[in-house]
Parts: sequence; structure tokens; C-alpha cells
Amino acid sequence: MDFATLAPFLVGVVISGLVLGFVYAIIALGYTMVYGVLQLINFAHSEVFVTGAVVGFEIFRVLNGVEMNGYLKLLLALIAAMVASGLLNILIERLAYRPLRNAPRLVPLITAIGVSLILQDLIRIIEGFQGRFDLTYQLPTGFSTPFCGPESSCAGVGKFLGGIGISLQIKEVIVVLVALVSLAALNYLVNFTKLGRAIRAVAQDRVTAGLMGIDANGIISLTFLIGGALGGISGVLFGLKFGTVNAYSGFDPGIVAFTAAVLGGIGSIPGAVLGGLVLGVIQNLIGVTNILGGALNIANLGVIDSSYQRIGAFLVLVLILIFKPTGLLGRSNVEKV
Amino acid sequence: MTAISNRASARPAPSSTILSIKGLTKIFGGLTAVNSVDLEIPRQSIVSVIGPNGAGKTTFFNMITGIYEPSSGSVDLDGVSLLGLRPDQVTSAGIARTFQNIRLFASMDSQENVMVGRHSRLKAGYIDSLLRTKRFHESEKEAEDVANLMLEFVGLSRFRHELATNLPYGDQRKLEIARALATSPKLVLLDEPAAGMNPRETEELKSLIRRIRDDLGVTVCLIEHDMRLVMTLSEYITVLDYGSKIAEGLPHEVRNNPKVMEAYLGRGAAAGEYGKEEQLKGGANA
Amino acid sequence: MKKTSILALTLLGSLTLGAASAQTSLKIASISPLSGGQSDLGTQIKNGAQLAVNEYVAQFKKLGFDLSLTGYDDQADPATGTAAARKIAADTSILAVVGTLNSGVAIPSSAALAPSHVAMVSPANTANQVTDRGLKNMNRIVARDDAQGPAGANFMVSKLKSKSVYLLNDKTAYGEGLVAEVKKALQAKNVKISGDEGTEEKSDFSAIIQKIKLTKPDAIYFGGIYNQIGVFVKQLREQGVMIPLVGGDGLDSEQMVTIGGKGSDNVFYTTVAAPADALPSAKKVADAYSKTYGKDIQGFGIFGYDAAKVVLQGVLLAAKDNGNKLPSREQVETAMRKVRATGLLSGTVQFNSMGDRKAAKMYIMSINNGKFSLNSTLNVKAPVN
Amino acid sequence: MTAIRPGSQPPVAAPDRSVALIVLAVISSALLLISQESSWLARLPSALANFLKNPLVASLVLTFFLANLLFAYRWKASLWAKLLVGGLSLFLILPWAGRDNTSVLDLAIQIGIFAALSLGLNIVVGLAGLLDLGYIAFFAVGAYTWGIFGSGQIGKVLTYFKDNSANNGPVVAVGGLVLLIVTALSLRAINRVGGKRTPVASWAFLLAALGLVIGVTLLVRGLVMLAAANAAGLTSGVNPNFFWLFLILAIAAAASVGVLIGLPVLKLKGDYLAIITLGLGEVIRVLANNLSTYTNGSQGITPIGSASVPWFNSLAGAIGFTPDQYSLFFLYFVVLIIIAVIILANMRLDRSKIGRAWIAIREDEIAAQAMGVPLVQTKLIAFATGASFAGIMGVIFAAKQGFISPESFILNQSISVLSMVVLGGLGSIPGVILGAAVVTILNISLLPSLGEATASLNLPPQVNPAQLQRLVFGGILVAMMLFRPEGLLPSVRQRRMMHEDDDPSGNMTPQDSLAGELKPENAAEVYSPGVATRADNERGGGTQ
Repeated sequence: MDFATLAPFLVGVVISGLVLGFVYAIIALGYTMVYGVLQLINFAHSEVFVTGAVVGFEIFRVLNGVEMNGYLKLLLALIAAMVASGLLNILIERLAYRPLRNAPRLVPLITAIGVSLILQDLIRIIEGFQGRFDLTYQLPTGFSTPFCGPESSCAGVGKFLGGIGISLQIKEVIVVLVALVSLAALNYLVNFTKLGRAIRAVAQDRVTAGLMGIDANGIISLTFLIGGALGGISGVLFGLKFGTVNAYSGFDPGIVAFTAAVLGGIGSIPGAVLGGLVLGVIQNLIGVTNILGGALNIANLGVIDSSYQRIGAFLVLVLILIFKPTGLLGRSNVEKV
Repeated sequence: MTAISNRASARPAPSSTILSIKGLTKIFGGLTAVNSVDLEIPRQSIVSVIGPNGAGKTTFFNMITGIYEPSSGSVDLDGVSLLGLRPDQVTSAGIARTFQNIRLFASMDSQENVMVGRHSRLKAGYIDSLLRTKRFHESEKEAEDVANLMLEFVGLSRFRHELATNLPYGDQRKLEIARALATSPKLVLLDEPAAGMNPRETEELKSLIRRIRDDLGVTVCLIEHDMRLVMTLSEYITVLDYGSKIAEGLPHEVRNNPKVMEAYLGRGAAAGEYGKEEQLKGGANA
Repeated sequence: MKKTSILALTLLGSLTLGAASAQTSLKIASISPLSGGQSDLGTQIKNGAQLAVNEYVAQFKKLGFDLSLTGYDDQADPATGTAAARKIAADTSILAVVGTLNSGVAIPSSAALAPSHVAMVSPANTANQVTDRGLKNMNRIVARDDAQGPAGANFMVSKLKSKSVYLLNDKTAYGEGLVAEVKKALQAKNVKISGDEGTEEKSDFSAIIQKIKLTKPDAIYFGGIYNQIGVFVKQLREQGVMIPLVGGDGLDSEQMVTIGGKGSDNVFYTTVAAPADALPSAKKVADAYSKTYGKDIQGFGIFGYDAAKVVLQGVLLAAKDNGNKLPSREQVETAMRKVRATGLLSGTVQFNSMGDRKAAKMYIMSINNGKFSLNSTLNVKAPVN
Repeated sequence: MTAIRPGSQPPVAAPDRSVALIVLAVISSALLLISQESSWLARLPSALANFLKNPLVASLVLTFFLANLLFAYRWKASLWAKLLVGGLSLFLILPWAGRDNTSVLDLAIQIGIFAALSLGLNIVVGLAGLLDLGYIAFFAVGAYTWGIFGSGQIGKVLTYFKDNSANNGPVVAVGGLVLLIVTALSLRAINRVGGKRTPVASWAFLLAALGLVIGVTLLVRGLVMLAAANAAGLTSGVNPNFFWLFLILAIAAAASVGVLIGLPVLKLKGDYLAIITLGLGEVIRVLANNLSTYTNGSQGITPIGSASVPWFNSLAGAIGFTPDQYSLFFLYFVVLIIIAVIILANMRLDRSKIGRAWIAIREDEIAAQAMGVPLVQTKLIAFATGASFAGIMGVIFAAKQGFISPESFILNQSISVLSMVVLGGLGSIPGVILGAAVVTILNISLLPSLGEATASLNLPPQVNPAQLQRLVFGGILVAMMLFRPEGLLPSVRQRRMMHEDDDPSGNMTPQDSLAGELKPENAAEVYSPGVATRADNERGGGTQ
């Protein structure tokens, strides 16, 4: 395996890692928003994101026969998912987390786990009524054709991508674009609007924010709405990228996305994005270590195959947290004694 | 009382200073919180470190007790360097402290709070606790005795089994002092013990601090804003401002030192437009 | 009474259904995951078994038995499966069991049932270890790994003429066991193994696909279940890799096409269940299933149906030998190893001394533009008779 | 902690209910025995017999019987009444019922196992306040320690080494030992020099720790190679009587893995610690799944033996147990003994220097350190103690199941143990045991029996309770946390702080909580997720 074939191979691995990273990043945002305001690991977020994916599936299924521009269908799916997941998230906060606002920190955590179990079965029941379990996205035509394929206009880019063995799908490019747009919108909202300041104030110190006339409960509900909407978007993007979703497929990506949020520095929005991208690339690189091991003929590297992907990500997280306890971009308030 | 008195009260060790600090500096990023401060604390004395808010007093304390890592300089207790020691190792070495904001263990009662102070002094280890060996019973009894003694010493015996957070504010301050004394320290650092106390409680505190030095033979170093308390209690005062030592000496020397007044009251006052006496006493309390 | 215990008891409420009936009740049990991530597959097994039971209720009523099926949930967890097995052992009206989905649950549950001689017929466990332990009560209608593996390998070598194969498995007892046998068979025919790895990932396979594109194998063998392989093959084809993919009976389901979409073309799998069009009765069962459960039957539904039919014919044989009176569990257990079950979707079933199928027809199915077609058939014998 | 009656009972002396206790115990035991004893059941009128045979009623009867132990503990009754009810139920009635229906014994052992796991996790989460989401990994370490040696797997491992490795076994072993000693010494040296936070120190520390790990693995490999010579003798595993030795070895193995996991992460706080322990728990499960030369990977290991005590078996035979039930009967009593030892150890540690240190670091790390409590050391002891309870129970689990595979040690198990601890009452020994009993009975007996009872109705899958167990369990979790956040039997400390009178879970809007916030010692919440933080200001002994 000479360098000529290895280099494009690695570039291809990194690029597909980045696309995967964007999906994790936008799910991680949902965790970071809620954690920022309530310091709570919102286990139920994985089901909020699956709700978005299911709503997206239903929209595409209903619109499957309808003669409409593919991107319009996508827009409708995104909006419907944002509304559904956003409202669900508010409902969860109102019923399950608000009464426990001052209970010891572990109590809302267990409640979140309970809510997650309930939602998983509820989604399965609702879809079960139509006799469905594994929901496969019926995407509009053209979403799966290679982006900049040989016959399309931007052939140059296509040739380069083709050269390194990558044929990005249009849907993958959509995933990246929608993720970027959402991140930009969120960044603007949190950092440049009055509402954003209120959210950051409540995140810093709920009590003092209350003193400044901010209705903390209202802001928390709003944060859950935004977190839920992001969850809805990430659900649709997940469905686009991977094609099939079921009631229980939220748990694993949820854990990986939360790891990404912690890797980037829990509570920090750019951190969640950076964490997601870094995690996506690391997972892919670990997945190909046995090829690298073979290439650089380091014998026992060959053992590390794709089943080590997940734990590789965790070990990297341990290393990073040892040297930077608050994650890559985490705020480290030096302890006032 | 002296039966359990600790090593410090043995006849004065060879050198008369218990704690000598040379060139202690702490730089946070660009800001120099403490700028090369020297300090010699004589054995069995009561000294104070004063200065306006933000002068770096608490940072100075935190470097002595190992919570912050000094950027440079040395801290020697009885000739032994404390540099690089963890806070619990500093406590075992013999320096105990209280905190500006009271930090009691909410879910424990007063006696248990003080018994935690005995942690580094108790001989019984993990296995002793598991097997309930003789050594375990001895050390538990000793811990309880010392705790009760310390509670009695600060006058809180009647609250022995009361939750620490249920005590009135002044008593919580005393409980923190009792907990610090339970570590059998050579030197105890009190961080604004009189903050939020009414005059009666401040008087009680003054007699308590004196008894700490006289009865327990423990050296006391105070950070305090209550000038009346500082002036009447301290044998020696050091004044910090913007992280550097601007004055030190006996109480009356420091009171009349223009640099001190300037630090506290701003330039005009130092030029004598106001009466020196009242300003220094009143101003400092604002 | 303390508030807490009242809270626990009333919360559950009691559905006291005292089903008093004159006839002696004779029950068959099914053990499969009914809740959690694998509940879809586990429910298919239970529903398939229920379908078979419904067919036999009349026949059993003539003999004076009130036949019913009780579905136990093992949550795909060995400890819960064992607990269910012990409950079944205690309920003497249960004479035989259809189960389980996961080999990891089958092994301890069958060991728990062995002392009380409760016969067990598995619709899905292919790991050799399940019957190699020599338990008298453990049987299975699916082919063993060391039968299904070589069948897939030989197919790749002879029919697909593949010189190099990339091996993948889903890190479960089923997937890993099957691929180990395939690898042995391929190495015996010195076919190059371009890769051999497992992945628990259910959604993103980009790293594996990159490696496949780099090593350029002639074919891929994936030991796993359709809900994972469908997603994999879809992404594989989208990355322009059109080489054939071969798998085991885990792929035997329409969902393979719905999930895989166009990507499921050029996919082959080995199974013991006859294709729907090749066997008229299969069509009838499929219609009955979708009528009763509102969803179309999948591979595991067919296997559940067949396993239950074998169990019921075994019980009937035991009852006949016992003068049409309620047979003991021991009699059912021995009858299970004697019965020659017919009218099944996977051909006639007869178990050998170890509980494996004596001879079974192995079908190799191929999927092209969404339609399942029979590629070839071969006979498979259990290693020992 | 003496078996104190709940402190906050109303002052008027509660009525002495020993008579009621005994009567209830007799009724429930009789019900249980009748419903299990097929011969007695036959004599009953068939309607009543079928009613008792209904799976839901059967498990309700069993739950009612087990609830007796709760009443015996909680009710104000004379000591002899309590001991009589407790003793007879555990040592006579339960085994007797278990004879006909082994699922009763199986359930009792599972409750025992999860009670020990909850007690272990209670020390880590309840006392020391370290949120550990990967606790089941230590259970796996214990299970595989006995699983590998107690079955033919050790024979396979040795033959693998005999065939593949050259005979440099002794060299590797000695090399490993030397490396181990060198790194251990350097670790101690680094610690003593106390070069606290200088980067050089933490790098050196990490390298030394890595060296330690490599040293241990080399040593083990070397020893295994040495032992490979007599591989033939171990095809069916070590002599089962080594079971007792392995109970101790498993404690050591789990405790050392606990320390190994604890070392790099104990500087972290709250949710960072949670995600890291979650990750390391998954690491151990994946290693068990991948290192198939040692653990036989996903195929799992079977058959795993357990020690058999001849006189005990003859006793079991005497009272009617069939030979295959001997091991279950034997393990039931082993579990009872181990649970008693663990409860005693828990109570002793709680009322000692180490117990106070744990609670101190949970409340306020800075203050605890200032009082001379060494943070990392105290946390490591908590981790190791918690891990050792899981380790010993892992051996029992392997012996009971006779088969172990990685799918028994998934993340959901760690989460359900955590829910047992929080449901039962953080930091409360009786509460945590009750939590374990309630959750185990729900998951293994009550909820499945709900499904079985309605099986004959064959309800559509969507509504069939058999498929809704997780939904019901989730609902119970949420309901419990909303209406009783301090748990079923809150610890004395917890209740004292929460003053039973004002309902802690009252719906406090920020305005109400202002009063609570402004007390001087509750200065503004200092929020720093990563670095050691001061105790958050939430009322009650909340954990980080």
C-alpha cells in the first residue's frame, strides 16, 4: 500500500467523518442548550430527536405521490419536525423537570431516563398502529444521486472527489448545509439578541437573572423549545443521511452526541459543533486503523477494527478531559474560595 | 485543656518565627494578584493581614494553604517548605483555615463537622473501620473527645447534635473555627471571621481568638476589615494593596502610616482633609 | 400498612382473570424479546407461533385439551430469559417452548428448562454451541452455523466465482458464529480474505465502506440481521460499490428491500424457509398473518410458525403414544426427537440425537430490483446423526 | 447506624404491631406455599386454584410475601417478633416455596445480587457523590474472573498460548514484574514529591500509570504462558472448590479495575465524571466482546461450575430438593451471607472516619480538603469499595447462570442499578436494598406476569402489556421522582435536612427560592462543570 493510494483514502475517511460529525454536532446542540440552562443530562433528548425523524418520515411518506419540488418537501419536513419536537420538549420540561427544579441533581436525571423509556414505547405504539416499526425515508428523486457526479456541471469537483473515492450524495450536502444554517441561526440568536442574553444569564445564574427581571421559567421553556427544534432538525437530517429510523434508534446516537457535547465543553455552543466534528473524524479514523496497521505493518494495530470505534471515541475523551477538564472550548470558572 | 494541647505549644521551638514567607507571587494570566510579599509570623502570636477589597489577601491565604500554586516565592512552616503540597498535606503539616463564605458540611451535625477536622490525625484506617479493631474504637473516641472539647472551647456544646446549617450565623462562624482547631494546627488562618457579626458577637470572637493563642498556644493570622478588632487584637499588622505589601508593623505605626490611609480612603484623605482617627476607623467598615 | 407498599401494589392493579374451564388446559410458551430494541423480531416469532396454535386449537379440543400460547418476554437479556424459563418450568400446564431469538438467551434458558424436561424448539438460534451441549430438550429448525456457513461460502466460490471476500459480522453470537464458519470454508478453498471485522454500529458504515473500496474484494459476506445490513447495503451502493453481498437467514425479510431500497440488488442469502411463490401454503400463512396482525409476515414470523407447528405435532405424537391422555413433559421431550413434522414452510423437520435438523433443504435466495427469487437449492445434513 | 426507627415518626408512640406482623406473615407465607405446592393446589376448589395459578396473582402473592420483610423492618414491634418473621421467611418459607417453583429462588438470588450492587453504587453515588454511569463494568469483571477460570475457557486460553507463543514465558513474566515494580515505585515517588499540578508531574504520573498497566498485562501473559504447560489438566476449568478463593480474587480484581478507572478521571466533577464512567463501562463490555481468545467473545462462556458443599447438598436432598436444584439452593444461602456481610461493612464504613470523609467530599470538596481529607485517595477508596461489592456478586451471577456473555453487561444495567439507588433513597442502606427489591420484582416478576396474565386475550401488540414493560417502568420512575424525590426510605441525614414537613418537591418558582438563596453561605452558584466545584447551593445533601 503505497502513499499514493493511502493519502486519498485517508482524505476520504476524514471527509465522510466530517459529514458524520455534522449530524452528531447538531444533536449535541440539543444536549448543550438544555445542559447550559439546567445542568441536566437530558436523556430524553434522544427520543425528542427520534420524534423529529418520525415526523420527517411521515411528511415524506404523505408527500411521496404529490408532484412537488423535492426541496419544498424537505422544508415542510424540517418545519413539521421542529414544531413537533419543540412542543414535545416544552411538555417534557413543564411536566417532568420544572417540579424538580430544586431537588438534588440526581433526581431529574432519573426522571429524564424514565421519560426516555416512556417516549420510546409511545413512538413504537404510534407507528405500530400502522403496522410499521422500521421507518425508511422515501426521499424525493435525486436526493441520492452523487453531488457533482461526473455528468453534472461542477465536474471538476466531482473528478477530484471521485479521484479520492468519495461520491458525496446530494442529501449529504443538504445535511451539511442545513446543519451550518441552523448553527449560524442559533449562534446569532444566542449571542446577538436580547433573548439570547437572557438565556445566557439564566444559564450563568438562574437566581440573579430572576433578580434582573428575567422570567427564568419562561426562558427555560424557551430554551427547551429551541433545543427541541434543533432535535427535530437533527432527526430529519439523521433520516436523510442513514435512511432508516425506528423507535429505539435514538439511544446510541444520543450517547455519542452527548460525548461530543462534553468533548467540546458542555454548555458551549461552538464546543458542541467542534466536539461533534472531532468525534466524527476520530470514529472514522479508528475504524480504519487496521488498514493503517496493515499499511505501516504494525502487527497488533490490525486488531483494532470498526467495533473499537465507539470506545476509541471515549478513550480520546478521557485523554482530552485529563488535560483540559472542561473540554475543548468549555468555560473553566476558576474556583472562587 | 493542655492534655490534648498539640505540638505547637511545646516550649518555643528554636526559631521564634513559625511561618516565614519570602517573595510570594501569584500571576493570573496578565494580572499580578500577589506581588512578591514577604511575611514572618512570630510563634504564638496574633497577627493580621489587612487591606482594601481586592488587595489579594484571600489569594495570599490560598497560596499558603495550597489551594493555589504560587508563581514564585517560598512558604516555610517551622523551616519545612510547603511548596507543592496539596491542601490536605498543608493541613496535616499544621496550618488550618476558615473560609470567607462559611463552608460547613450541611448534612452533618455540628459534632460530625468538627470530627472531619480530625481526619488526618486519626490512626485508624480503612481496615480498622471495617473490622472495628481496638485502634478503631480508640481513635473514634479520641475524635469525639476532641470534637466535644473544641465545641466546648467555642461554646457550642449544647448544639452538638444540631444540623450545622440550622445554627445561627454567628455560631456557624464559631463552628468553622472549632473545626479548624480540631486538626491540631500550629497556625490557624481566619478569613474575615467577624464579617456579618454584630458588636456583641465580635467581642466574643475577640476573647475566643485570644484564648486560642493563650490556652491552645496556636498562632493566629487574621484577615479582617473590622479595624477596631484588628487594632486591639493584633500584635503585628501587614497591609496589602494591589497585591503588594505597602506597610507593616505594630498597630499604632500602621494606623498613622499615610500610605495605608491612601490605600483605604483615596488620595485626598491622606492629605489630612479629614480627621485621621475617625476616618480610618469608620471608613474601613463601609 | 406502610404507604410505600400500598403504592407498589395498587399501582399495578390486578387483572384477575380466573379462566375456569372444564377441559384441562394445555399450554405452549414462547420466549422472545417483546420489549426493547429487538421487540419487532421477537414479536414476529410470538405472532408466528400464535398463528400455528390457532390452526391446532380445534384438533386439541377434540382430544379434550384447551390449547393456548403464552408469550414470555426475555428482553434479549440472558438473566430475564432464565427467570422466564424457571417460571415456565414451574407452570406444569406448559409442555413445550418455542424460543429464543438470541443464542445468548437460549443457552441459559434451555439449561434452566432441562431438569424439568420442557422441550424447546428454537426458530432462530444457529450457534453450534446451542445444541453441541447435548441437552435432551434443546432442538432447532434452523440450520447450524457449520451448515449455513459453508453453504454461503460454496455459493460465493462456485456461483459468484469470487476470489477475495470481505467478511463482516454484527458482533452478536449469531453473526460472529456464522462468519467464523464461512471463513473456515473460504480458507479451505484458499479464497483471499480481504477483511474480517465486526461492528455494532446500526447507522454509519462510512469507515467500513472506505476500506472495502480500498481493498476491492469480489464479494462481501455479512453475518447479521436485515435491519442493520439493509442500511449498510444502501450506503454501500450509494458509494458506488456494486459487488454482490451474501448473508445468512437474518436477511430473510421483505424489510430487507424496503430498508435497502435499490441498494438491495445483487444480494443473496441462505435460508431454510421456502420462498413464498415456491410453496402455496406459504402464501396462505402470509395472508393469515397480515389479516390478524395488520403487518406482512417476515422471516422470523415464518420460523416462529414452523417451530410452533413442530412443537404441536410433537405434543400430538406424545399424546397419541400416551393413549390420547395428557402426556408428561418427559414424553413430549422424547416425542419431539421422534416426530416427523410435515406441512411446514421449511419442508419436513426431523431432529437427530443432538436436536439439530436431520436434513433440510437450504435455499439460496437472490434479490434483484426488489423481488426475491430462488437462485438454487441444496441439501444440508446435520454433522452427526 | 443502629436499626433506628424513622426519627421523624410523630411523637405519640406508634402502636406495637408485633401481633399484626406475625399474623400477616403467616397469611402471606401460607398463601405463597399453597400457590406453589401443586399437590395442595389440587385439593382447593378449581376456581380458587385457577385464580391462584393466574400469573399476575402468583407474583402479587410473592410480592406480598416479600413485603413482609419490609414490614418486619419498618413496623414498631418487639425484636423477637421481627427476628422470627424475618428469619422464618428467609430461611424456611422461601426455600420451601423455591423447591416447587425454582423461579422463587431465582428471583430471590437476583434481588440479592442487585441489592449488593445497589449498596456498592450507593457508596460511590450516595455517600461520596461521584456520579458513576458505568458501574456494571465491575460486575462484568467479577463475572468473567470466575467465568474464565470456572469453565473450560481457561483450558482454551492455555492451549492457545501453548500453541502460538514461543517458550519465552519466564522472560515475559519477569519483564512484566520488573516494569510493574519500577512504575509502582515511580508512582509513589511522584506522589510523595507532591509536585502537585506541574505539567511535568501529570505527564510523569500518566506515563507511570501506563507503565503500570503494561507491566500488569505482561506479568499476566507471562504467568499464563508458564501455566500453559499443563493446559491439558484444565479442560473443564479449575476445581470448583476454588469458587471460594475466586470470591476473594474477584473482589481484588474488581477493586483494582475500580482504581484503574478512577485514577485518570477523579479530578473531574459531576456530569463530566458521569459521561467518562459511562464510556469506560462500555470499554469493558466491548473488550469482553472482542478479546475472544480470553473471553470467547460474543459466544459467551458455558458451562460455569460452582462449588458444591457435600453436607449442604445432602441437607438439600433431605428436604426434597432435586439434585439439579442443589446449586441454586446453595447459591441462595451464599447470597444471603454475602449480603449480610456487605450490609455490615456498609454500616461500619458509614459510621467511621472514611464514611465522614466521603460525605464531606460530597458536600464540599474544598472544605473537606482544607480539613485534611485527601481528595483523590478518598474517592479511589469509594470507587474500589463499590467495585468490590459488584465483583463478588459477579462471581455469584456467573455461578447461578452457568453462562455469561457480554450482552448481560450493557449500559441499561448500569442505569437500572442507578435508578434502584435513587428510587430507594440516596445514602440510605435500607432504602437502597428496598429500591433494588422493588425494581427487580417489577422487572422480573410483576410486569412480565401482567403480560402473561393477559396472554389469553391476545390483545393487539400495541396495547398488550407484555410489550409495554419499559413504558410502565419509565412511568413508575417519573412518578416516584415527582412525588417522592428523596426515595422510598430516605437516609436519616437526608430526611433531617429536608425537614419532612416542608415538601421539598413543592413547585418553587425562582421568587420563592430567593429566600433560600440569599442566606450568606449560599453565595451565588459558582458554576464550573469541569474543575472541582464548591457544593452547589441546592438545599439538601444533593450530590454533584
